[in-house]
Parts: sequence; C-alpha cells; structure tokens
Amino acid sequence: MTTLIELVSASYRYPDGTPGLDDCHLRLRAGSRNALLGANGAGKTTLMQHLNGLLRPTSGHLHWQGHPVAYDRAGLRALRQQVGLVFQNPDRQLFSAHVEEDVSFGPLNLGLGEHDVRTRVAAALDAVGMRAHARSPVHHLSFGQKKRVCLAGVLAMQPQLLVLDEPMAGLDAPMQRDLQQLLDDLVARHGVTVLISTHDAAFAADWADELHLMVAGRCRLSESADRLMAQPQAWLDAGQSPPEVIAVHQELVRRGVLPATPVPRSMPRLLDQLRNGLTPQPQAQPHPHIHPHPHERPCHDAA
Amino acid sequence: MTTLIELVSASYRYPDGTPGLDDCHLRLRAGSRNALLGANGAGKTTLMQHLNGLLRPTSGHLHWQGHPVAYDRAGLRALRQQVGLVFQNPDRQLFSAHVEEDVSFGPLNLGLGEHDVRTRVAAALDAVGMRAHARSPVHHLSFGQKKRVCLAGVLAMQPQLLVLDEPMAGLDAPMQRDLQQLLDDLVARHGVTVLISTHDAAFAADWADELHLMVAGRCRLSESADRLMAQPQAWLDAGQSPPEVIAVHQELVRRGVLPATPVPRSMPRLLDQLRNGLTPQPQAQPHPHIHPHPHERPCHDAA
Amino acid sequence: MHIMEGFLPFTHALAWTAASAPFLAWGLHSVSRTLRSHPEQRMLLGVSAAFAFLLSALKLPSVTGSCSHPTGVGLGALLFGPAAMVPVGFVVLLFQALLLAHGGLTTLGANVFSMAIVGPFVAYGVFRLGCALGLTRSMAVFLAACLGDLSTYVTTSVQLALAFPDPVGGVLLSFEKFGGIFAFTQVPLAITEGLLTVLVVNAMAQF
Amino acid sequence: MIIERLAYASPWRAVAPSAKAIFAGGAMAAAWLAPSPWMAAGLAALVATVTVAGARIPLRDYLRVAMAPMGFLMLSCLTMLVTVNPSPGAPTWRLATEMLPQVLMIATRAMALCAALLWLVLTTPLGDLLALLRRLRCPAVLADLMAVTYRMQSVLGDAWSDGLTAQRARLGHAGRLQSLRSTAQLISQMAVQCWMRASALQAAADARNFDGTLRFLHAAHPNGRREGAVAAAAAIGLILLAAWGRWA
Repeated sequence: MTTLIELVSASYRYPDGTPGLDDCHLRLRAGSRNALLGANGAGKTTLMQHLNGLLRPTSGHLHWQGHPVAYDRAGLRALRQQVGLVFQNPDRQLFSAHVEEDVSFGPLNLGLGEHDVRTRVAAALDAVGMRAHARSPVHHLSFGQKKRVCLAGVLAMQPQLLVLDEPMAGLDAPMQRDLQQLLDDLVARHGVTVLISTHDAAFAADWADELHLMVAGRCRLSESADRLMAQPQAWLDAGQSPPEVIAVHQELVRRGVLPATPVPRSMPRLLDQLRNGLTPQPQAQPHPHIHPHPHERPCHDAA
Repeated sequence: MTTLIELVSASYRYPDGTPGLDDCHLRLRAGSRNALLGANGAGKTTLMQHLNGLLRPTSGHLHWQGHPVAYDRAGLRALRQQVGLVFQNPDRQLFSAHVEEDVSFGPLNLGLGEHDVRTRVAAALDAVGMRAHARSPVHHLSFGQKKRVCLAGVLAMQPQLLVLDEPMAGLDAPMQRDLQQLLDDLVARHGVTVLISTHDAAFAADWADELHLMVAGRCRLSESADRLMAQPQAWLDAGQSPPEVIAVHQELVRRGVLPATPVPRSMPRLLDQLRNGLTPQPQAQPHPHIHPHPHERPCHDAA
Repeated sequence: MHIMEGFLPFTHALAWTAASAPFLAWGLHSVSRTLRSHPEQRMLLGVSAAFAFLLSALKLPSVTGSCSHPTGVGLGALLFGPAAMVPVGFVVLLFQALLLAHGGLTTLGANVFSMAIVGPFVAYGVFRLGCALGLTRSMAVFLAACLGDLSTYVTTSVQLALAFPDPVGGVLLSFEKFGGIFAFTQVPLAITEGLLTVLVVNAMAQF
Repeated sequence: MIIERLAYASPWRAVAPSAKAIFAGGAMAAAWLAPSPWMAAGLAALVATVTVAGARIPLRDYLRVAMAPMGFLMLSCLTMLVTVNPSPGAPTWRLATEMLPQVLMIATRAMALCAALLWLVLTTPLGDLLALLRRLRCPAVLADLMAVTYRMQSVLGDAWSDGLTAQRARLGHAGRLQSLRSTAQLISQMAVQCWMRASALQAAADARNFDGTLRFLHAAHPNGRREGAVAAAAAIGLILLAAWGRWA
C-alpha cells in the first residue's frame, strides 16, 4: 500500500509555551486502520490537529500523498476536504439546532449544490444509523447519538482519511461495537484510512492494523499489531501496559497448554485457539485484514 | 455489615418526560465498594443524583441508615453532608477561581469555623495529591487534576458515602490506578462507602465488593463480585459483556489446566493462579478485602 | 468604546460614578428580588455575564475587516431585561478593565453609564417600540442591537465632550469631533452587531 | 489573556492583594494630585518601572498590554488638538496650540493612572482581587455574580476555541461571509448552552449544600500586615511627593 499522509520531523509548541510535538514522525498507509496510543498529555490531540492542518508544525513538514502541504487558503481547503477530523467532545463540535443542519455544514462549505448536499447528508446519516433523527434538535440527543452525528458531519465531506480523537470514550460496549463495525466498513468498502486515538491498549491491539505509540510529543514506535504482540517490552518502554492477552498467552505456552504460536491479538482469539485445540491463526482471525507491510520500521528509534 | 442507604421502589421521570428510574431498588452496605454498571441511558446518573437528594423520586423512598429521608431543608442538608456526589465533568461543577477556594465551599456551607475549614481543605487536598496546587487557578489545571479537585471538594465534607459518576472516564492508566488506590484507602481507613458508575466491566469485577447492574432505569441485579463471576449469563441478561476472564477461566478448567476453583476476579489473578500452580485464592488475592455478605439477594429479581 | 483609565477629570469621573451608582443599586435590588423566587437565575446570570465578557474579548469578523468588540448589550437586554443588565454590564466592564486593560477603574462609572445603562435601555426600548409598530422580529432585533450600540457610542462622545470642550466651538464642536473620529470604527461595528444579533436570535429561536 | 498569564507568573503574586491595592490606590491618588505634566510623567515612569523591574514583567509584554489604552489616548489627544478657525463662512481646521499644555496634563495624568492600574492587574490575578472585594463586603449578589463569571469565562473561552477549531476543521471559516455565519451559529449554540451549564452548576452547588450564597475560604496571608504597612508607606511617599509639588 502507498503512503497516504506523512508527518516528517514535526515539532510544535503552543503559543503559551506548552510543548506539543517534538520531532515527531508518523506515516499512515492508504486503507489501513491505525491506533494512536499514549498517556494524557503525550500529544495525541496535537498530532491529530496537525494532520488536518489546524496546527502548523513550527518545524518539519506534512506530506499528503507524497506532496508537501501548502498552508495557504487553497492548500488547507484541499487538505481539510481529504482529512476529516472528529473531536472528542461532541458538545463542542455541534453548533446547529438540528441534526441535518449540522451534518450539512461541511458539504455546504465545500460549495456543493443543494441536491448534492442533501444526498450526502442522507448517506452520512444512514451510515451512522441516525437517518430517523435527521430533524431532531441536537441538544435532545444522547451522548452516543451526538457522537454519531459528529461522525456523520465529517463523513458527509467524504474524506479519504478519517481521524477520530478518543471515539470510544464514554460509549458503552454495544455502541463501541457498532462504531467499530462502521469504521471497518468504511475501510473495507470505501478504502478510507482511519486513525483513532485511544487509552485502551486491548482494543487497539485487536482492531488496528498498525499501532503508533506516543510519548512526550513524539511517536516513539509504529509497528504492526501482530508484531507488537510479540514485544511486551516495547509497550512498557512507551509507558503503556501491554494487553493482558500477551501475558496469559506466554504463561499458557510456558506451561505447554498452547504451542509457541504467535500471540493472538485479543482474548477472544486466544479462546479460539484454546477451543480449537491449538489450531493456529487462520481460522481464529475474525478480521480478514491483511497486514502486508513486513518491512516497516519504527517511525522513531526507541533507543 | 449494616445497610447504609437504600432506595426503595423509586421511580422518576424528568420534567421533559424523559424516563429516569422505574421502580428501582438499591441497597448499599456500610463500608463496601460498589460499582454501578449499565449502558448509556440506563439511568446511572439519575440514580446517583437520587442518593444525594438532588432528585426526589416521584414514587418510592430513600432510606438513610434505616430512616426515610425528609426532603425538607434540614433533611436534605443532613443527607448531603453524608452523601458526597462527584459529577462526571469537572468543568460543570467547579465554580471558584482557585483550587483552595473551591474545596472550601462545601465545608463552609456546613457552617464550620475557619480553622476547621482550613484543616479539612488541607487534608482533602493532601488525600488527592493536590496540596501543591492549593493556590493555583482552576483553569490552569489538566483534566485529571480538575477531577481530583472535584473529589477533594467532596472529601472535605467528610461524607460517609462517596458517589462518583464515571470517575475513570478520560483518565489514563496510571491516573486510574492512583484514583483506585485513593478510593481503597478511604474504604479501608475511614470506613467510607463508595459507589462508582463505570462502563468497564473488567475493572468493576476486579475492584468492587458488590456490583449493581442497571437496565432501563432499574437496578436489575445486585450481587457480590465473587458470585457474579460464576454467572456469565447474568451479565448478558443485563446487557453487559461479562469480563473476559470468566470465559478464559472456564476454558482452562474445562481443559484441566486449572482446577475447578472459583473464577478469579481479574486476569492478573488468573495469571497468579496459573503461575503458582493452581494455588487457590488466598495468596492470589492482591486485595485483602473481605466479602462477608453471603446472604445478599438481587435487589430486584431478574425474572 | 471604553474611556481609558485616568482620562476623565476627577470631578467628571466622580460625577459619572455617582450617576451610575443608583442604577446599579436598583439593578442589584431587582436581581435579588428575582433570585428569591428563581434562585437558579444566579448561576445563569453569571454564565451569561461570562459569555458577554467572552464576546467582548474576542476578535470577531466585522464588515470593515477590523477586529472589534461588540458590546452584546442588545442581546442581553432582550433576554434578561434592562434592569438585570446593569449589574451584568458592571461586572463585564470591571472584568474588561482588570483582565484586558480596556477602560479603567476611575472611568468605570462613566463606562457603566454608557454601556450598562444607556445601551441596554435604548436597545430594549427600541425593541418594544419596534414590536408595537408591527416590525418583523428580525427588523426589530436589528434596530435594537444596532441603535443600542450606537447610543453607547454617542453617550461616550457626550461624556468626552463635556469633559473636554473645544476652546473655540465648546461642547458641541467637541462632541462632533469625538463623535466623528470614533464613527469610523463604531458605525460599521454597530451594523455588524445588529446583523450578528439577528443571526444569533434567529438561530436561537430554532433551539 | 496576557494580563492574566503575567499576573499568575508574577513573583509578587503571593503578596497580600490588600497591600498591592493600597499601593495602587496611593499611586492613583498621587496621579490626581500631580501638579505638572512632568510630575505626572515621572510618576507614570516610576510606577511602570516598579512594575516591569520589580514584578519582573517582560518589557515587550508590558508594552503590548499598554498598547490598547495608549491608542485611545493618542486618538483622543489628537482630537482635542484640532479645532476650527472662528472666521465666518466655511470652517477651516487648524491646530489648537493653546490646548497643548492642557492636553499634555491630561495625557500624562492618564498615563500615570493607567500605570497604577497596570501595576495592580499585572501583579494580582483577578481571582485574588475578587477575593479582596468579598472581604471588603461587596454586596453578596455582586460577589457571587463575579465569582461565577470569572470561573465560567475561562470555561466558555475553552469551549469557544474548541468550537471554532471544529468549525475550521469543516471549512467553516474559509471565507468572510462563511465566517460571519459560522460565528453567529457558534454564538447562538453557546448562548443556548449557557442555560444547561447554569443548571449543571446549580446542581453541583446544591450537591455541596449550597444555601444561596457562594462562600469561599480566603487565602491566608501570614505577612499581610507587614506587606500592607510597606505598601502604605510607599503609597504615602508617592502622595507626599505629589502634594509637595502641588502646594510647596
């Protein structure tokens, strides 16, 4: 797969002096599912705002499909059309009275005609399962519904890269499953690239093709999920607890209960291995996704 | 242990018609750690606001230490002195400029003298590790720090029951550990009763003495964590995914890797069992807490 | 438009403070009475004052492209009535002086008079008059906000003219001079504020 | 908000606000008393120097803060310095040189008073000043209003900038007209939010036994008496200096 977007040695400091990014590298492959992990204050949100051109690196560059992004009006317009950014707090990104009106905000700003806008709004609301609420007042919606409307507002701009800041925060388990399903659909059917930030290492390991571990304004390690499961120390180095499945698998292998297969990426997959009597990966993988990047290297050396 | 607070067949409907509680029962034992689990919109927040008298049940009763709560000024005052409520969003509950001022608000409302108030404020800030920020302006704090100030503001009132709405939301793993440690200390040292709401079944099962599963405005099941670990179906009936450790343990028991011991309450405890070669519970329990209530029954029958 | 700290002569500063004080006392009395029956209004007034202050501190896009400070008194007077706007306006102006160095402490009385008393009353009066004359809501709101804004600036010009009469043309010429020089920023600003208030009120009506 | 940031960073933040207010009051009184532009200008320079050097405010930041009032001052003084020729017929404009001494006095006095105000706000955060007002028995309704306003202006400020960022992410500010429309949308959304925030605050206050008055502990200033005495001495010094100039 080709590189869709790349942040090259980007540094950023907020006007009030707070450090944001520090020589940060990040590369996202077209059509991949990416998770960004890091403690509070590691710079996840700052990084995400760079991808959409909301923040401009003090030094370093942002490349879109191999070309450096121009931070003029036309360049930013083009970038923001391609990179949809969904913020964490829905109450701070919905500003219209009605659902439909809010979702149409982006398409209208793209200068589309009324008919196109309507089509897109309807499609976006369909995608997030909020078609029935098109005319509902936004402030009567539940938290989960508001989050979906935020997503619809970005989907209606038909971005190639979807960046979501903590999309799972505050959602209960069924809603998280729905959202995950929706994101997987977007990747599978429309070839959209997705980057989400999260605190949940287990979810990230299970869902993402590639994980990016951030520490202190820097993307310390970018690695495929499969490979990262074999390196518990890499998680610890990045200040993250490794997913529990790694330790359980290790122990079961040590005790000879399981053969020395690669670590499964989630507890259900481990259970599958146990139940199917040591059958190796293929059947156990609920996600049919391929991980065809054997040669990636850490975006920044952890040494 | 004795019952500290009890909500008896409480129903509540919001003025705008939204349903809140529906014939809800809840009983909390003095000195216990309780987790309230439920989907978004199940009524967790509504229930919590009843415990502090912020909402008054349309029908049903609230009993404090066996006595019905009087919803007059004196009664509410007494109740709110005993029941501290920490809301989810710190920006919606801190209204003073400086940390110290905000924490002093509750104690001053209790009519305490200046010296007592100062002592309490200092102790509360110590407890949450914010003593050094006593004179900091609230708006310079990070999200996690603000959450701690909110907690200090309630601790300074020295409540017997501490109710926290989604205290872990938005905190990263180390902060969550700190908070858990603090709550455990309060229970162990001061005999405070704690109720927290959460989406995280694994955390709830690991931490709480007793779990309360809410569905549609009703507390569908109240059960000790130890016993609930043996009933995966009960979780599913309440619309919750049971903690993964249950299935893994079951499978390992089925395969004869582990003896048919009670299900451990967390993955690390399961790992301990595996490592210590099937040693049963005592050593494997990192929490020295006793669970001495073998006779509780579901607060509302799940049939 | 705020008169800066120390610009007015001592007697004028004192006189305008004395002129504003009874209005402030009356506004506080009226708010206290409301709070007795609606205690929840205490927080609402605080949040609204914070919002008004925020708007005044923001650089909003205006027709002329200059950065501006809409007073927001029009909107506030329409929502809460002019009496409540005196203490709210007082707090906003005090905060502007202490957080932004716009206006000042010695000139607080004069600024309160123009922005927290004259402005809201004119805006409210124009709105009621517009409604009585059968204007559309948008038109009435626009005129209320626009004229409310203009009246504060006219009042400020009067205050300056009274303090510093022209050596030749006296108070009248001085008024023309001050009024003329600030008209460059204030008239477009009043129109922007009027338009913005209409947009805001229309959008709020949908919520 | 640069003043706020500097005030919190100021090494004199810990000094009792009452002492700082006494000095500011003294400086203001001296500015009113100052008999000549030279005296007033000297006073302005003195207070500004104390602020910049003593409170370690970077000069650039100080000038940035002072720019807005100085702009007003310049514009107003120019206005006063222009007048018409009293000749009949079409009026012609001329420079009113006879006004020069008076304008000079007004301008230097304004600068001195302004320097006193800046001294106060650059060394004392507004939160501390509000606490001082509460101690001075400011009416409870007004004190409560100010407390909520102060806290909420920063909360709303964050919400505003987040909202603006979210709008920019969806191209809401790509053109001037779009920008005006988006701004109006954001204002109205936030205005509606005011009600919800207010009721959330009310619930949070009720949960902590709120009974109608917001009560807060004031900060302890163990050296407050001594600091007040030093400030009073400095203030009296300034006043005596100005008075000596006037009546000596």
